[in-house]
Amino acid sequence: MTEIKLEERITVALAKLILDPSAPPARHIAVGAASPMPAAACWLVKKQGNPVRLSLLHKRSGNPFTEGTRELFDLTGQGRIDLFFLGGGQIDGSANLNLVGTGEWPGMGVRFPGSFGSAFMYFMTPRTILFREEHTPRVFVEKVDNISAPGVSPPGVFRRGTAQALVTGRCVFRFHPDRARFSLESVHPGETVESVRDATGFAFDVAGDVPFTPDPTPEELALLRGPICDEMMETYPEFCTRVFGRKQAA
Amino acid sequence: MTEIKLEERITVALAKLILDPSAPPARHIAVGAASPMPAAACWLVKKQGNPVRLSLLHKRSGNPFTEGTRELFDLTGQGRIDLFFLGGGQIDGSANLNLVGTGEWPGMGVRFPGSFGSAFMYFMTPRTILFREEHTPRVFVEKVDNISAPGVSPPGVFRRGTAQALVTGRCVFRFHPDRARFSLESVHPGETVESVRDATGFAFDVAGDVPFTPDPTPEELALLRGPICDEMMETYPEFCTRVFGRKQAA
Amino acid sequence: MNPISLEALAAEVPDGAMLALPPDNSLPSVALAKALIRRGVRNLRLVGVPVSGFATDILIGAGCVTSVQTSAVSLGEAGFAPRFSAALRAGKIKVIDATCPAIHTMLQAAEKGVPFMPLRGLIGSDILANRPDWKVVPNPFATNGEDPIVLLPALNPDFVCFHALMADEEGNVWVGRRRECATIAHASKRALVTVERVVPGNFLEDERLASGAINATYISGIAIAERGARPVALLDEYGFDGAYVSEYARMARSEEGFAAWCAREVFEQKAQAAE
Amino acid sequence: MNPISLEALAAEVPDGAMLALPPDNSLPSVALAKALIRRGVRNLRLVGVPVSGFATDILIGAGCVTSVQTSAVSLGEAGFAPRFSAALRAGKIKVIDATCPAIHTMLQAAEKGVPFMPLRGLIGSDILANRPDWKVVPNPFATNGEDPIVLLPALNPDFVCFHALMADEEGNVWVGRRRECATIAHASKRALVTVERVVPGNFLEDERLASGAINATYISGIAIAERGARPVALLDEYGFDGAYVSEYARMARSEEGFAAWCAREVFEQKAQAAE
Repeated sequence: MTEIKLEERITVALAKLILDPSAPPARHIAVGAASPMPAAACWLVKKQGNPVRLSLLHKRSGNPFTEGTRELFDLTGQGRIDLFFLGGGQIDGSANLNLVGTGEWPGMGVRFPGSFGSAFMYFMTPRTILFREEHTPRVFVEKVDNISAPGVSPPGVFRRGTAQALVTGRCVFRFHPDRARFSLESVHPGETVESVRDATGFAFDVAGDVPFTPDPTPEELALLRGPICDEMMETYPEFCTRVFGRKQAA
Repeated sequence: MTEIKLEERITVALAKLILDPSAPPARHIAVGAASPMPAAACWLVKKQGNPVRLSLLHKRSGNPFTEGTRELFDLTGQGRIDLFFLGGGQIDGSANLNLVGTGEWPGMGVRFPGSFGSAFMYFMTPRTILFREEHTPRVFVEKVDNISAPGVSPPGVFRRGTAQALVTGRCVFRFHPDRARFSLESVHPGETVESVRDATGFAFDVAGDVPFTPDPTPEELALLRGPICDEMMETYPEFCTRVFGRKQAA
Repeated sequence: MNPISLEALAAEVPDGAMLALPPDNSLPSVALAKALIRRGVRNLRLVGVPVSGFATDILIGAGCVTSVQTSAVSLGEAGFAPRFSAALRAGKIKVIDATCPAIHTMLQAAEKGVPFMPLRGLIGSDILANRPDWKVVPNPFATNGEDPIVLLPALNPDFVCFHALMADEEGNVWVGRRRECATIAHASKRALVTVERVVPGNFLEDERLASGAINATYISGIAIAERGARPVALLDEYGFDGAYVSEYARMARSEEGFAAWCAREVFEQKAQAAE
Repeated sequence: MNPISLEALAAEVPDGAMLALPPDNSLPSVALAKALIRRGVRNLRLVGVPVSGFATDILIGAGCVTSVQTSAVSLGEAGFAPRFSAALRAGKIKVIDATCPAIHTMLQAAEKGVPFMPLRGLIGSDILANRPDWKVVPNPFATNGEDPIVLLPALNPDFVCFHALMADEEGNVWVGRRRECATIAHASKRALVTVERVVPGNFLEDERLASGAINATYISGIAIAERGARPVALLDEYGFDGAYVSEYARMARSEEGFAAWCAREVFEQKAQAAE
């Protein structure tokens, strides 16, 4: 077995969060565009034999939708999507997401692609798992420059759920909507509470000893590099080549 | 040529109203369920070579809609339907339509099938042609027992049009939305202003000499009994058998 | 998803359920309506999307129904729906009248997960006057004047039943152009579907079939019922059986006539089929 | 409806038009975008339904665009959209940010002919704070408390352009499962469509094809453009050309690079094809 890639570690950490027994069940998970690690994590959960329905937004053949991209949002509006994934160009300590850009609106510093469906999905999905591989103070900021989607909402605003957790290249944070703060759940091998704190622009809670994020097992790696890579080649050829070493067809 | 059936006369009168040069153009006409005479009139206009698009709601094969029955109402909401037809169990002198029933709501006297889309279509179509073969005081009443769709609306209420005319088994009325009254445009052969007045429960205007509704021409009758009957057999087999004498396939 | 028996599918619908049914031109499951009568379901609250036809009339005739929300009830060329009319007159059912686009709109609101949607028209109609659950508000986007507009609440039926042409191995069902069945399935808590047949493969993997398919995620149960729409037409599969409906319309004019029709066409036919 | 030439189709779009485009996973007409660049159209107000991709970036790069209303602009795995980013930074375009379901909802409002529709979410987002055309009202159906909800105005683009697999003799076009193209066509004043080919018959008469068809009543012009979505994928017809997009992303990092790409891929290719 070759070395464990960071993407593989993040993927397995995401899969564990999907299966978190303390969270409401994830019977139907949707994965948005440009989300190879969440997609791989969902496939891992499914290939491990868990009953789960996956709706992968950017799958070209066998796309699950017949009403176009609208259907994902309608499905979510109906309450049929239990779990979604979101990232962000900036994420702050209250789980506010900025997918628009830095500086003045609409991103006159560095423009990111845009908010996609985050301003809806974050409210209407019972569970959201946040992910961002780059763990630096420019990504994890004290306060985002622009809010694509807020981390928590005032009482009276219709909202089905908030972030469950945030998985990064250095650690796993748990989110606590009651106090709108993250706590450090585990650090990846090679990291410490202090190294994470140095790389994070927002304050977070630490309770007791923080364990290491467990390594992917050989079985998990075999699934990822074999059948899961097969499923993902069509949608994410560059990711599969870079992470799993799979050669692209000519 | 056999005798002219009343249904044929009504159909040709409807066709003339569709082509009325004083009205806005009818480029796209929709015909609802259970409307054989309006459907035949539209086919007559089309088979006479006029450029018109027909959307026939209850055609089984070659149905024009791909979003189900919703599409007719959406099309109309978009302003793409220029002309529609409505009937009524009761119609009054202000062109109010009752498709629900007589007596207390919701038709505790005689219940009619129901209002269908009238409460929307009557507002959102620039032109509506009303039709009802039975011309008696129980149909044409001073005031309908229940309003499925009102004939006119107060200023400020969004409305694209009103009734253009009302074609019956005895005559053709023109509608005047400015004064919310009908005027007698023509009487069918055998009828007089007085015979129409006796059969009508509402007051209407009469200006000068009222002409007879012209007979269908031999060309019109040939179109109706030939190619138009062909088009309509699938949707309206009983009508085609009764009016055009066409035998149904076993 | 494995098909279950028609009787097992009917057993899924509890007494008192709100049940949406498509009309006679849009894939009603007459087979399932008959199975519901055999099961003896009571107090159904039917929704006609957007109007009601044959299946609604027989369910009313059999005493299964307590209310009907619809824009019209009719047997088409065979005339008024006899058991509906009789039950209304006798005060046995509550009729909640609507207008076709309002039914569609209320379901689309549920499909999108919003509490309401606006609709033009309706103002000045007694339909509106008799719908305390519908509201008129000034259009917040009007630039001048009040511009009143009707807001309709989302409608989220407990069940929808319809008859699709076919199901695939994954439990997707195919309704072709009758896509209002998809909207109703999206808007309803559970969709129970009868089909002519189950075919191999996955409609969603086939670009030609995908657009007429409803994803299994919306489908709660499937039963095979050959000619399950009959006497209603099924796309290009079979036509409308006008003689069957005309005979029904004639017999169902009286309660006794309906009882005889029901004994023969709902109960005996099933007994024969089971032999 | 007889097909016209691609250049004639592009000539239908006047300067200043509001033009809706589907994203890279839903049948954009890259061929028509290139023809619009050749025609030299100016001041387009683009709408990404619900996001924007390759076609939007090349139109911006060629100076055809004055504003973009969208939920994101990206080249997918090839990264950020370089000409979009450069034009925003240089103040050459106005960006009106939205969120995906809001774009769909505004078009659905136009599709239904209502002035607005509600949408959940959004409250507390700076997207909302920067949309003076969106309103927050108390939900009129809320039983307790204020329950604020966002109302979005109907969006009625002047044009939509997309690439369908095929057209039939009647001018119906077939998009299969990419039915958002139908919604955009319904909501827009005019739909200009490129197709791979024109086939005999009438999709609406074929139960297998009807559900993926868009009725000709919504279509204002059709041109044949073989491989007209390229480099974007077209259903099961051809795949995504990642190398083409990667090369574009590399060249378009600079204005000069884009100009060279544009000269070669937009102007020369056409000249070659015309020979």
